[in-house]
Amino acid sequence: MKQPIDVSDAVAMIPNGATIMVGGFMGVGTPDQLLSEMVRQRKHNLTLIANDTARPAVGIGKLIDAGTITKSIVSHIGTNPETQRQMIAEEQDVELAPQGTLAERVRAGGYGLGGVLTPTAIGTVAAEGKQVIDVDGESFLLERPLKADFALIKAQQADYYGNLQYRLTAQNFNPLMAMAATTVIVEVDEMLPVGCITPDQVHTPGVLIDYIVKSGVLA
Amino acid sequence: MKQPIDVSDAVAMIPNGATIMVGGFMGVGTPDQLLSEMVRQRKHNLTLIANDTARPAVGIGKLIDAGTITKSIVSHIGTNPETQRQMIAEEQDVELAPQGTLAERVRAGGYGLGGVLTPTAIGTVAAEGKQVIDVDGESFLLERPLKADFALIKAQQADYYGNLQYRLTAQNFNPLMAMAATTVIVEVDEMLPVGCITPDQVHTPGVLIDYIVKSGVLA
Amino acid sequence: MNIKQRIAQRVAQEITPGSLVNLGIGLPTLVAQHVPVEANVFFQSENGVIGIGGFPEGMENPSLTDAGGGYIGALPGAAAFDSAFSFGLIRGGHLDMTVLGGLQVDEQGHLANWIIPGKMVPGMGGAMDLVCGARQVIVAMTHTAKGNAKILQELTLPKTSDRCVDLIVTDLAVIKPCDQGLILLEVAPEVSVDEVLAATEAKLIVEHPVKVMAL
Amino acid sequence: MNIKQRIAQRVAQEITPGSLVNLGIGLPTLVAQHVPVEANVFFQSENGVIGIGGFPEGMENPSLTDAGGGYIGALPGAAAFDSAFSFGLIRGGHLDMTVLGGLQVDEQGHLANWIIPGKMVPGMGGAMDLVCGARQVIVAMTHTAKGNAKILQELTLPKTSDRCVDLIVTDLAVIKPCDQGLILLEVAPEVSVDEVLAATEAKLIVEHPVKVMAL
Repeated sequence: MKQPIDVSDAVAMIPNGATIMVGGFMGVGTPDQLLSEMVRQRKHNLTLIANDTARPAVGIGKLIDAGTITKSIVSHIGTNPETQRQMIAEEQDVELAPQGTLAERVRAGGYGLGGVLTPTAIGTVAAEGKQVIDVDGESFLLERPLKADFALIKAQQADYYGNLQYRLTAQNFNPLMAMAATTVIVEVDEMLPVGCITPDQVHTPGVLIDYIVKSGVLA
Repeated sequence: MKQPIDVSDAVAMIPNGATIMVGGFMGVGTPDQLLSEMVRQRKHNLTLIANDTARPAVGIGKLIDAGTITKSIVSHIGTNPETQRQMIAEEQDVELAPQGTLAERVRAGGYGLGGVLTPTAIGTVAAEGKQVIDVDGESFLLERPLKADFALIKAQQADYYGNLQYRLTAQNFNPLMAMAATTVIVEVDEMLPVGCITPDQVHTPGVLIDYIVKSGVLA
Repeated sequence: MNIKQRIAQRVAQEITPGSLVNLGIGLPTLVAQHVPVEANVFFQSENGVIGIGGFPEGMENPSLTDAGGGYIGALPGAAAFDSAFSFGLIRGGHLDMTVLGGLQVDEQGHLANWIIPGKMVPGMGGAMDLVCGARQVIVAMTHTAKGNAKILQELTLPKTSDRCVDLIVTDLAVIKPCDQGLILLEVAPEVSVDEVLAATEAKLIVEHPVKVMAL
Repeated sequence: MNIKQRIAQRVAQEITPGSLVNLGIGLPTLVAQHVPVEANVFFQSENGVIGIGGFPEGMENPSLTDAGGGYIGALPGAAAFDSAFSFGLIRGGHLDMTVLGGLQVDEQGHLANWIIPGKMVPGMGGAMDLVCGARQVIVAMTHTAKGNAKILQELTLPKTSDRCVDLIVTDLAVIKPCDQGLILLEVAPEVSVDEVLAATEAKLIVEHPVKVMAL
């Protein structure tokens, strides 16, 4: 049984210097309350793995605004001028990764695979310094798996075992990150009694979830 | 719009010598009617990719009994003495693959990845002749992606766009194979109007499905 | 009709009924408006949905957006999924077509559309996977930017992929990269071949007579 | 209590409440019967479900089976998934324990359990992934087969994995592989240390006093 815990207690577990994965795509499917609390607790020196940095003041943008992130692995920062500014000012080390490659790298980390062999980015600057592996005459980039100390993810519903359901495009990287971090904290809109999500509707099994925080409690 | 077609028409498309993937685990989640029709149409010289060969007269066991398979890539044949007999008699070339590796190889084929880097089977006879890749000091086997000419899969429900829902442990290899074959034929128990499966409950999007056959029509 | 709608309309003519199509953010998004509902085209958004369509106005949901973060509608029969599956569709060759914006295209058909080093660093997002994996890649862009040619002999910006695009549709022309180079297939109404050549730095192969875009 | 139930009962004592456990087909399946419901252990079956439990009798469904193809029950809160995800749990280190049957174990703790070349070729099924990926691997088997030792100095059958198992539980003893070799931790009630040594071809390290299995 997993009772939701206080958002401040959840965030207090995350040490400065940690590597965090944060779910979401342009702020959609992002654990907003957890991120606000990260800022309130003045976390710093974090490594971020996420699809994008949303916009200033929105979702992951809040972490950027507050200068909590010193390194990030993301696929897109075009909607956040502050991330670009920090990158150019060398306040933040930004590693750009193709979105599909990023998704597979996170998955590989969580699935115990040694890496990803993808044709994407071959011949581009994003392939620089990376090993090319020949498989039956075709070339593939070897991309490293990604893991994190903490995954901060967002789901619509959890039951009290932590079984999760995501909603529409708010799913995105969340189920992948739930597999790839040592400690997984999920922010949910609604708690359901165990048994109210049928086995075929569970997107992420509760055994992967360490802590649950309920959204809207502070709103 | 995809109207179900006759099982004999569906199977008639599969030429002798084809490589087929067949969903199911010990006969559960296997497209039974398609397989019976394969036998009736006396298909032969097929390459099979599947988790197992079930039992004689059950599921994929029917294909084995009828001598339709000359090569198979499977993880387990222990429950089918006829497969073992054909293997020892060299009537069938059986390649045994670890189940998790097999699943990832099928997925890699469908996802456009160059292969799978797994720690599984390193140091065993199942690793013989395979390349070992070092990634940051750890060793991983490079396992080849798998693709097929046809995937014969089973779902519980389809809508008329081909969106699929699987049931409990009848899911197994089916969604992976739906991505990995040139032509995908699904056998379903029930057809639903488009819109009756919500977007979050679709296990396999209809764009991947080429033909639908309804089960029980001949029963 | 403005320039962008004109490009979008011409691109729409390339779409096969019943196919699976991904539209990049910005100009390419407009293409959907020019595809008749009867064509039953399935639009994917790489953030995790097939079946974009209809108008979200009055039915907005914060958990249903496109890759640009804007609200979208979903048609009956839509399907949602995670990012790994979404790019499995793209990389695995299941996507019939992608329509992307472009900063530059070179004489072989290589696209640059994800970075202006030192100036604008949006990141590649899904672009590298889309160009690498889609069966057909169409670039939809204005022919020039602030008077400068965007179709060049050689790229000055980092390329998006080794894979060459299949078609370039601009406000002035439709151009097809092939082994011999860039073939000028069509010009826009009231635009001359010479005007297109003047606005293009790359060599264009002109096989007369060049058709006029049907808009 | 018969021999197999005795082994299963002893294995059950190793299971931590709330953990995720995979039980191999055959003998290991019996372990679940000895784990109290209050322990809230999550049992996975690699064909795609977490939450096996209860008795299926009278509620059988052909789409809900274990890896041996037998009907199972599912507890409230169960989750179903595909084979790639199932082995992601296993290979990715999310599985706390697997209990597997064995044909042979060697002095280092290597397991052989998937093939008798030329004689019985079941295939490895999920065994290689399970031994490679589970955090803890327990072998549950009879100590001997037809009077022949199964715990050997060296395997005569092909090994299942380079990874050594964490514990061996038989009808005669509990043995722990470690860097120094195989340590005899416990003997079954009414079984002497000498009897265990006689039934074991591998060298066993005996650190007196050896405990008696609490059954």
